[in-house]
Amino acid sequence: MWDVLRHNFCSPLTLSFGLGVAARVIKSELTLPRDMYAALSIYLLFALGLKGGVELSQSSVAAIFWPAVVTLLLGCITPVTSYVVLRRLGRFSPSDAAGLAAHYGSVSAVTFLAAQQFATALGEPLEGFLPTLLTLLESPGIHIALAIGAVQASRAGRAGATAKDRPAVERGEGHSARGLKEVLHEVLTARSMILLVGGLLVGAVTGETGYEPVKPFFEGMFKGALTLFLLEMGIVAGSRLGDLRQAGWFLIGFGIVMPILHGALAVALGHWGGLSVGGCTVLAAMAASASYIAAPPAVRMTLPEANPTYYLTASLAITFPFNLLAGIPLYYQMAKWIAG
Amino acid sequence: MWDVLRHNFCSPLTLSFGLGVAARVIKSELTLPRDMYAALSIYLLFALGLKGGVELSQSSVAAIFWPAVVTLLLGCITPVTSYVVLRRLGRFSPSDAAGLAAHYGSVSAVTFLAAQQFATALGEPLEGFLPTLLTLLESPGIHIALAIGAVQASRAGRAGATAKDRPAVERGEGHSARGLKEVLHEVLTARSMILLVGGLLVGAVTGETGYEPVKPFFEGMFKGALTLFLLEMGIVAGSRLGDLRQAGWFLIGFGIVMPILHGALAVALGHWGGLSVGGCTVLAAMAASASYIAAPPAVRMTLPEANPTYYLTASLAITFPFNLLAGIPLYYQMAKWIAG
Amino acid sequence: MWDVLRHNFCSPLTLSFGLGVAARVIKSELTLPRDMYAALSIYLLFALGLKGGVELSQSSVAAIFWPAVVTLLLGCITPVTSYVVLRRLGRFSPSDAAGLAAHYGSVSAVTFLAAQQFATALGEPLEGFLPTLLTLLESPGIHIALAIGAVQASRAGRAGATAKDRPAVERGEGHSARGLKEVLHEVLTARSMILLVGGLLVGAVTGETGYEPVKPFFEGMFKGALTLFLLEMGIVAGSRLGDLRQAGWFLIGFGIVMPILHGALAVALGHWGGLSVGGCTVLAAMAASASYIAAPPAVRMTLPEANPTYYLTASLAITFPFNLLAGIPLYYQMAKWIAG
Amino acid sequence: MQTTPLLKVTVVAEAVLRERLIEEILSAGATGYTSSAAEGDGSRHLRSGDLPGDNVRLETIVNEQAADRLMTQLATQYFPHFAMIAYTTEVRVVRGEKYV
Amino acid sequence: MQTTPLLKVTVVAEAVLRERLIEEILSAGATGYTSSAAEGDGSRHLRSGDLPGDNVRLETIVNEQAADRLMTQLATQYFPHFAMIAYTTEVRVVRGEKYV
Amino acid sequence: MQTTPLLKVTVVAEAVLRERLIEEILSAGATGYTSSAAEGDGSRHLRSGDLPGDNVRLETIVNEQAADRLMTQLATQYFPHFAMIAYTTEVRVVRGEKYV
Ligand SMILES: Nc1ncnc2c1ncn2[C@@H]1O[C@H](COP(=O)(O)O)[C@@H](O)[C@H]1O
Ligand SMILES: Nc1ncnc2c1ncn2[C@@H]1O[C@H](COP(=O)(O)O)[C@@H](O)[C@H]1O
Ligand SMILES: Nc1ncnc2c1ncn2[C@@H]1O[C@H](COP(=O)(O)O)[C@@H](O)[C@H]1O
Ligand code: NA
Ligand code: NA
Ligand code: NA
Repeated sequence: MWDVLRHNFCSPLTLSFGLGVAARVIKSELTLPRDMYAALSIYLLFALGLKGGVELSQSSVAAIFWPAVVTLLLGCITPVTSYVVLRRLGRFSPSDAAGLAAHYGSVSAVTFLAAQQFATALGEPLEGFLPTLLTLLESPGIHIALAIGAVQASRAGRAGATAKDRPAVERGEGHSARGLKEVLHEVLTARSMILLVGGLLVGAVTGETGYEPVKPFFEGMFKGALTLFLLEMGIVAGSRLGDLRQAGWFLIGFGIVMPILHGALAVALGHWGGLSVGGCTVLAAMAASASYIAAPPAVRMTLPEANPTYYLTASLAITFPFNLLAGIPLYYQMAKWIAG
Repeated sequence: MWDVLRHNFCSPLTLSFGLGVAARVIKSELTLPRDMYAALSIYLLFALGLKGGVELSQSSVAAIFWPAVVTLLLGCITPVTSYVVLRRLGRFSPSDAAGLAAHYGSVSAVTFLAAQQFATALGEPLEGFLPTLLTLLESPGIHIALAIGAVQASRAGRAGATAKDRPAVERGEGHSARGLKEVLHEVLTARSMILLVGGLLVGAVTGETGYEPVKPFFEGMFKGALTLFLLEMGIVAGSRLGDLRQAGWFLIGFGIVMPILHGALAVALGHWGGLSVGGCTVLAAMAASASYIAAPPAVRMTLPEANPTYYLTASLAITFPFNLLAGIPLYYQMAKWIAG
Repeated sequence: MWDVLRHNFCSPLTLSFGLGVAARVIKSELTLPRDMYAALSIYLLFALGLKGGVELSQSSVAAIFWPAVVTLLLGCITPVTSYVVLRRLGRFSPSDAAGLAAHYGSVSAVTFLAAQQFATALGEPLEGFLPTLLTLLESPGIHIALAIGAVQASRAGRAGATAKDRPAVERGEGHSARGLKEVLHEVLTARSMILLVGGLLVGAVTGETGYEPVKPFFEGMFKGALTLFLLEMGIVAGSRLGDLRQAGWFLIGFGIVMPILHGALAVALGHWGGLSVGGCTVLAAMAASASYIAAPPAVRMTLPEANPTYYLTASLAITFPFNLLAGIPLYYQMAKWIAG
Repeated sequence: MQTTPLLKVTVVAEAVLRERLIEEILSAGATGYTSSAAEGDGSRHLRSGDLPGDNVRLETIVNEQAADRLMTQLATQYFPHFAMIAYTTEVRVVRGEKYV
Repeated sequence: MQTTPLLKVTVVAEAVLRERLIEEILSAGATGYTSSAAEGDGSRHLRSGDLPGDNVRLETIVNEQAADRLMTQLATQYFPHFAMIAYTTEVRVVRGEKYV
Repeated sequence: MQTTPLLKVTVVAEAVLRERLIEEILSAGATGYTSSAAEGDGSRHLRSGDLPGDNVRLETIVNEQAADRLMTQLATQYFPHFAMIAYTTEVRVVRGEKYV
């Protein structure tokens, strides 16, 4: 375990993330230019999809069926568990709880990538359809959490809450009433979704032969680009450290314990669904991760009463680094333990 | 033929273009950041020039002479045929016809690249000086078309047209009278021209030895970068689909038939000039293609009366995808037929 | 010597720089998009640090000690010699002299890289800790020169100069009094410093094994990216050519002779400190170079009276191209001569 | 030079609202708008999206009634929940008839 | 604080016109200008260049006569053919003498 | 729509001053600011930083006293040495109480 942890700590990915955090802490103005950040994320998502598609074209439907079911199940369970814990134990408002639950019910592609790199570095074989599972896990959690938020807050509204507490969706105003439908469209057509799903399709159709000439670009450069991306993620996470106080102890604990629980559940379900040790590790990392690309704008638009400081700080400054540093190795141990 | 077509359809280039179009059609907000698009095009043009220069340094002047003559000939013929067809058959105004002719008389570098990749993938050897021909074909067509537009519209003006129909060039106003001269300078010093010609020179001087250490960057990454570029081109083309109605059936037909005619002419002339099957294919793709980087700003500035919807839609949403999907394989068949 | 010079002239780096200058001279609008320039410089600095760190992890402290001392010595000497020459011989104002001295006392990372590529291309082995020396040389010169400027101008102030001639630091105003402290923090936390030092640390911790998977990105692409960067540097230098007249003959001479003197001194000290021929060449290029990334904003903020045209033109349009074309080969000859 | 006095409404808001605000602008009766990127900080210190600090600046030139409609809509529907600022400036527009 | 009342002329136009418009601004008598990137939509729904939506926003602070010259030139030479909007705003400028 | 008359102070300056000017804005009493990128040219023809032409545009909506404090500070501390322009515009702000 310690060996695995040390190896993980000394990878360029983790170190670059740490460098980014450190740069913020010493108040450096270092930051990746906006378009470079966007370019890197476009590249990473498309490359991830592309490779996933090429590998998917070699998988049988039978092999994917149960893992896909299990993944969708996780997409339905994790937002609910998150919401309940945040409301009951954390005493968060319905909006805040739903906003956070949307993040924890969805998935962080970079956590997926870190888990993939981690497993590969340890020589664990990975199922070729894992990127497909990633796309399945991205949106259901967001919609379930937002729906819960809408319903709960409307109940609260009927029970006498002021207008400010009710989500826009429920106030029957022209532009807001379309909230959920709009969000559904937006999440499904979001940049990240199109790049991932589109990459999968392109990869699946073009296959090994078509992939060969673009492989040096999309595969050879991948880890280096990911390293630079993690530098920027460290910078962004570092700039949120100051918000940890505002987030409070409960949220810090939630951002660490909830991923462990979701990770454990995913390892169990993944094992039951027939995934390998590496596959279980990656699935657990997905379930344990909190979205910070797809979820924030969706939540901001649909549940504007939810405090963004909570969900941005929790996913970026707590759960992401936790998973990167300790979570992924932990899920790996769990997966090995359950498999053997 | 079907095999070639299918192979072409399943290449990552074509599929990425299709993905871009699809993303627009389902109204995704996906788009490459502006600077990433610019960075990719700078990279592609400079890499194309560089490699062309290295190969040029190994070509003899004798080998290039007739192909160059043939290319310049095409640069003089294609804007005229386009103009005449658009005026006579299409009943377009002189400005609109000249504006479109400037686009079809010039060349699209990405179409060139797609044809190059296509021929290489089929194992056809290509002349090293093809990128040199590309630079020869870029500007003459634009100038000829703009000159025709100026002259014709001035005639129309003298024949009693209203001021709005006359091109600025002819209205004798301070800033506009310089129109053509300015445009000549602008086209020759345009980003794409400098990068292509500059790359050619750098490549020719530095040669194989100098090229070796930068080859992984400029050659290894080329196809991958082109794939991402085509994704963005698909997005831009997709956002022009709605303008197809405004463009009308004649223009749609023109955008498909004219390239075939120009392509056939180029195959014949290229064969006569001594080009290989691959070389003829690429020359035909160049002649058949319509510029959408160099021509639009030149036309917009010199012939502001020309409706940009016509020329942008025709080159981007009709001719480019036609060439990418069907045109290039067709020119290849023609080249094989004439060669054999 | 001529062979080395010719080889240097025909490298893609030098030629790309020349292309950039030429593009400006013929008034092309070609320029790299801002974010692409920033992205390239982030990549280059981080990659340089990373590789340096990996190599540093294999160097002994003993091997670095004297070279480090020698480097810091150069960092203290070069700003003073520059200042004295500019004041005494050039009759520059204290502020202008100090501003220029800050640039010549610091170092240009791209000149370092060009020297490194030059030596590698000639097969000269290089010490792994050279990037470490680069970071040591970056900041002392800036602070020494700015301190000299502050002190000198305050003296001038007491001797009856008008407020406009005195540096802000000395006027005791709230925001300016913090000048030097602010600048110290800024230089140490500047983008370039964090990337270099951070890269060194990441590389040193991760070592060969961690570096392996990101090597294709950070090492394979390095020279190509540097080529594009030099294209932009040529464009920027070219746009400063018009300011050469304003700079005057003295400054042109200074921008050539001072680097030669500093280079010679560095060769001597480097040889004495135990550096190889390649190491001496690179150290000389560093000492001879003038900063144009770290120094300009620091000088602008602390010595606003110093005319930016002087220091930007001298470092970018005189000293950088001189070093690139002739300086580096010259320092190499000196190093060979002193070694043999 | 003959110009028309009109109002310019400027809105600086979280970038996530861009599309919605453009809809509001057009449905208030504007014939066009200009948008650009901005950063900023205010009383709420909060921003959304994947990168912090992201704002959008929207400007539209309209007559007084459209300005009023737009500002009212913003004040009631957006101000309570989102980080934003909105104000009008008097401008004199060339060919102002176009924008009424 | 002593300030000078001047006019700010704002022009938002197709990016392809940038260099020409800067020339017009300077030849109308302005001592400087500020330019930034913008996007937008208006009555013409048309844009040029390789990417759609590209506009440029130019602002210059000038006295009334220069503003009038500039606006007249824009109205006659550019408005008929190009997508653009132009308007003036009254501003009070620090050290305004510089810009007259 | 009830609006409050306030002043908008616009500063366009060398980008290197960005952080310092934001400090000045806040210490003059502003509750917020909006910043965006700009290019430009003026009497000084000089710019700093690694790329030429870099400017920053800062805008803040404040009451008259804060505007005066800010402009005075700019005029005395920055104008002598740096390339910049500063001016005020009268605006009417939604929920203007926030910014006073
Ligand atoms: N006083 C102000 N002057 C200029 N812009 C402001 C001001 N206050 C807020 N803003 C802008 O409006 C956005 C949202 O402000 P707020 O709703 O106060 O958090 C900020 O990010 C700024 O861009
Ligand atoms: N009413 C308006 N308010 C603000 N900007 C406008 C307006 N109308 C047009 N514009 C800007 O001017 C450009 C050209 O407009 P037009 O000539 O009407 O197509 C648009 O792309 C917008 O950036
Ligand atoms: N008359 C003007 N109108 C608009 N912006 C100006 C004007 N003069 C200067 N500027 C802006 O202020 C910056 C500095 O000007 P200056 O201090 O005159 O060199 C320039 O880069 C422009 O962005
Ligand atoms: Na999750
Ligand atoms: Na053509
Ligand atoms: Na130096």
